[in-house]
Amino acid sequence: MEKQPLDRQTICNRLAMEFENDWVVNLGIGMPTLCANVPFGDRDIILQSENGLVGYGPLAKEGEENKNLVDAGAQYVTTRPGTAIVHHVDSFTIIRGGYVEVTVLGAYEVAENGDFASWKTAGRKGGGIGGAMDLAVGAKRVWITMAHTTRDGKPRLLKRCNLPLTAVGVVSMVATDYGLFEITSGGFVLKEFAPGYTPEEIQEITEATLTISPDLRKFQTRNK
Amino acid sequence: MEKQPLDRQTICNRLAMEFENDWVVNLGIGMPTLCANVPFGDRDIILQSENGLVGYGPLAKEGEENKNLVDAGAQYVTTRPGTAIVHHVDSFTIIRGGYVEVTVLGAYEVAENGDFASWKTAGRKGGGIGGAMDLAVGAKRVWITMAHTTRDGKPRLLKRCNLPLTAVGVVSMVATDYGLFEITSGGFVLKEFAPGYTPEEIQEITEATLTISPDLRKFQTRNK
Amino acid sequence: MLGGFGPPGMPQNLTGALLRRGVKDLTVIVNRLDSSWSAADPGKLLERGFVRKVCCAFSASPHPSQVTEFERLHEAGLFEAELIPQGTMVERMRAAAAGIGAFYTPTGVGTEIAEGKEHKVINGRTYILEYPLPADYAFIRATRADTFGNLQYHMTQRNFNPVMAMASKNTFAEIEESIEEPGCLDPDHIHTPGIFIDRIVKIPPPPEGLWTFPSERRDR
Amino acid sequence: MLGGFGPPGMPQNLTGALLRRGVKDLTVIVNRLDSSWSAADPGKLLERGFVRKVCCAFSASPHPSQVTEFERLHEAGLFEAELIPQGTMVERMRAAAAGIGAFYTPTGVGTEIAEGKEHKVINGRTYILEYPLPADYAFIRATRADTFGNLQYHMTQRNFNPVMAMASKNTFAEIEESIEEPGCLDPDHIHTPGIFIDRIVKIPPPPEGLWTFPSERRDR
Repeated sequence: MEKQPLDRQTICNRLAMEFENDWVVNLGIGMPTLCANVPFGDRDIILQSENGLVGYGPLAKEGEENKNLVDAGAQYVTTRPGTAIVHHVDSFTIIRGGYVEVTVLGAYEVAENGDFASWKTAGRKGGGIGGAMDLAVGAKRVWITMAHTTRDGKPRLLKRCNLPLTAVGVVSMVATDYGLFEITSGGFVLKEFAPGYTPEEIQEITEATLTISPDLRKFQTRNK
Repeated sequence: MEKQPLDRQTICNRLAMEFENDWVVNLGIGMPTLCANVPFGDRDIILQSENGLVGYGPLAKEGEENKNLVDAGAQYVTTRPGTAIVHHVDSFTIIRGGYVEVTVLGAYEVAENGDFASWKTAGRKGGGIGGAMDLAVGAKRVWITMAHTTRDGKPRLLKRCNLPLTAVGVVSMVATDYGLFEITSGGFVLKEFAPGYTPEEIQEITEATLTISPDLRKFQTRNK
Repeated sequence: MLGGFGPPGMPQNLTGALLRRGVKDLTVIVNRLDSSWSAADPGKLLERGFVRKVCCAFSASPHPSQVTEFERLHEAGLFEAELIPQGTMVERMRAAAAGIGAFYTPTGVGTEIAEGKEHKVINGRTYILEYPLPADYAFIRATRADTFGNLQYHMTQRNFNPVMAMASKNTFAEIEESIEEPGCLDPDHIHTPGIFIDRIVKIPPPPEGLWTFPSERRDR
Repeated sequence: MLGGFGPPGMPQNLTGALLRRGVKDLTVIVNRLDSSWSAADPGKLLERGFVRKVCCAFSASPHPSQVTEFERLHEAGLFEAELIPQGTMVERMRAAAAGIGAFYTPTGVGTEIAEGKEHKVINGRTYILEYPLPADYAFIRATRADTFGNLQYHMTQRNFNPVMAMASKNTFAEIEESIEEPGCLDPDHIHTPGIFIDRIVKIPPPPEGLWTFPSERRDR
């Protein structure tokens, strides 16, 4: 079987497969927004954005943008039937108040205890917190989508995070270009692997110790 | 000169004379609402009510009531050009946040240190706080309109309140059926007296010691 | 939680259903236990003995000369009452909605309300610590809805209803005018987003729907 | 305070006036010191050296490979930056608006943000204490206004603007579409009541009014 790390859209599709009907879902800036490109079928997924969008539609087509309608990444999006607009305070009431079923965020590092780091890189004075710290403590579930290693091959699934934390002990699922991982009280559990890779090969590029799921299977690419 | 305690409308007119252009004014339930009956002339007075009315108009005429438009006393009122509706949380943001220039409230007792009591009577288990405690600490000025004595003639302008307090040290002006009183660091100052009464007669029905204003004059009944 | 401030926004139809159902041992969070606007006022729950505890801003008549049924039952010790300043009440609801653990408010400092509470001086001003006030259920009333649960209120019907919808696990809304398809309400002008609403029901027009109130009560 | 989240709601005309005026030693409270949407972005205040302190939710580019002018100046120590989680930032603004002395939030617990702050365990969960964030001036943008100062925003233009209007002593609003007579806006659908607004100004249509933005930036 050919070894093939997963592409970004495939990784995000996998997380989006887990979204359940009627869930309020918040997607972080960057890679996580790809989760919105998935056809949800008969599941009604309510996308929420921290700038006050509750239940928005797909990206606006070129030439059809409403200049006053953007998502958290400042991309032009659309309304859908039922969209509601709230101001920033109420938006974070939704977020911190526990109304978001899942937030999918990017990260630099995730640790086996559920900590993650996403706002500050080594040697930089500034950082970009945005709404991530509020989402991380407020959403019922925090899932991370990220590259499995840094550009120079260093692991990002760690025993403990090295970078400044975004939140403590909140991550329950991680999808990378090498597989799908659950975080349990026992640490990372490898649930699904990228085509052609063995658990041992994935462990090699992972600092934390991986437990292998008894239901280990190939990375899923279509809805259940 | 005939001795004549002031009627409720005259007392309220006096306080309303002090409202300045562009002031946000909150009127308590009962007697204070009479302050709204005053023609404000070229002063634009923005009446605010804790159930979310910002800038409302006069009482609704019989038969023209909007069933969903009432003031804090559940009286049917009207909108005016510029009326805005907010929900209860934002209404108390206005109140506690210091946007109300003056609240006129009723009271059972006022003390010379600016304390007042308005929510619980002696020997009763329950009470009615409503928005009074928030108004008392939030409004820039707290003015009281009340009968000078109890029904059995006991004074209500006191050295210290006997009843449970609504707020501490906030009252700056009191209008009763016997006169207009300022509260300063030195206690009550008699500023204006009801027709025919001498300061000594007013002192007799007042527990607190009255200072007589150097500008003492008859109770004013028309705008400056 | 029961919405409404005076009759506007009172969920009289849902409260009526609760009365018929006869659920006992309720903790009721409401501005005031009114009982004289209609046969389905929140105070009726109390008079029927369904209430274990009340959180409210008025536990006595505003006129000291009057004694309400609420007070008679309260004096008799038939239920517990927690009296809360109205602004503190809605702020506590908002804290529950917004995941705020507690907040410092100046309201009530130096009064009975502050007794036993944590005090803190911030920038020279004294505040007391207040905690969230959540609920399992909120009953509210609105004018229009869509089937997604988005709500619009008319005039002072709004009052407590938006914050109660946010502060409670389950919110049921009775709708006066119409329930529309999603997309019929302007996204810019939705007062309560549907994600806070669990059930909506169109109420019949008056008198059955109890959305008018005797106008002779205006002097109350 | 400068409103806006991305271009919608950014008061570019008022910020432009501030740039022309050249007021120095500003403390700027803004979500992000953007500088690439237009010539009157908040970041331009920084680049021109008018800023002493920044309170923001982003003090670096979201892409670690990029380094913004903001960061270069920040690393050089030319101004002070306070980095605040976005939800904590708006909650602190709201506290300033609402007379709340401080509040406990779970956001940032266990991170650098929590260092040196009071901690409290409430119902088994840890919170940190955060204080109000007020301002002397807020510049915001809306779609419609009446001469009383009541405002309506369109879509996500709303964002920070309502809370900034409430949290600042003086609020100036630039208006995209129209300024109407009082009474022209439906009282049920006013997003910011006029009592929070001190000055309004109608801005010219684009390009002078800077209310469009290059659509090639959508991928940013």
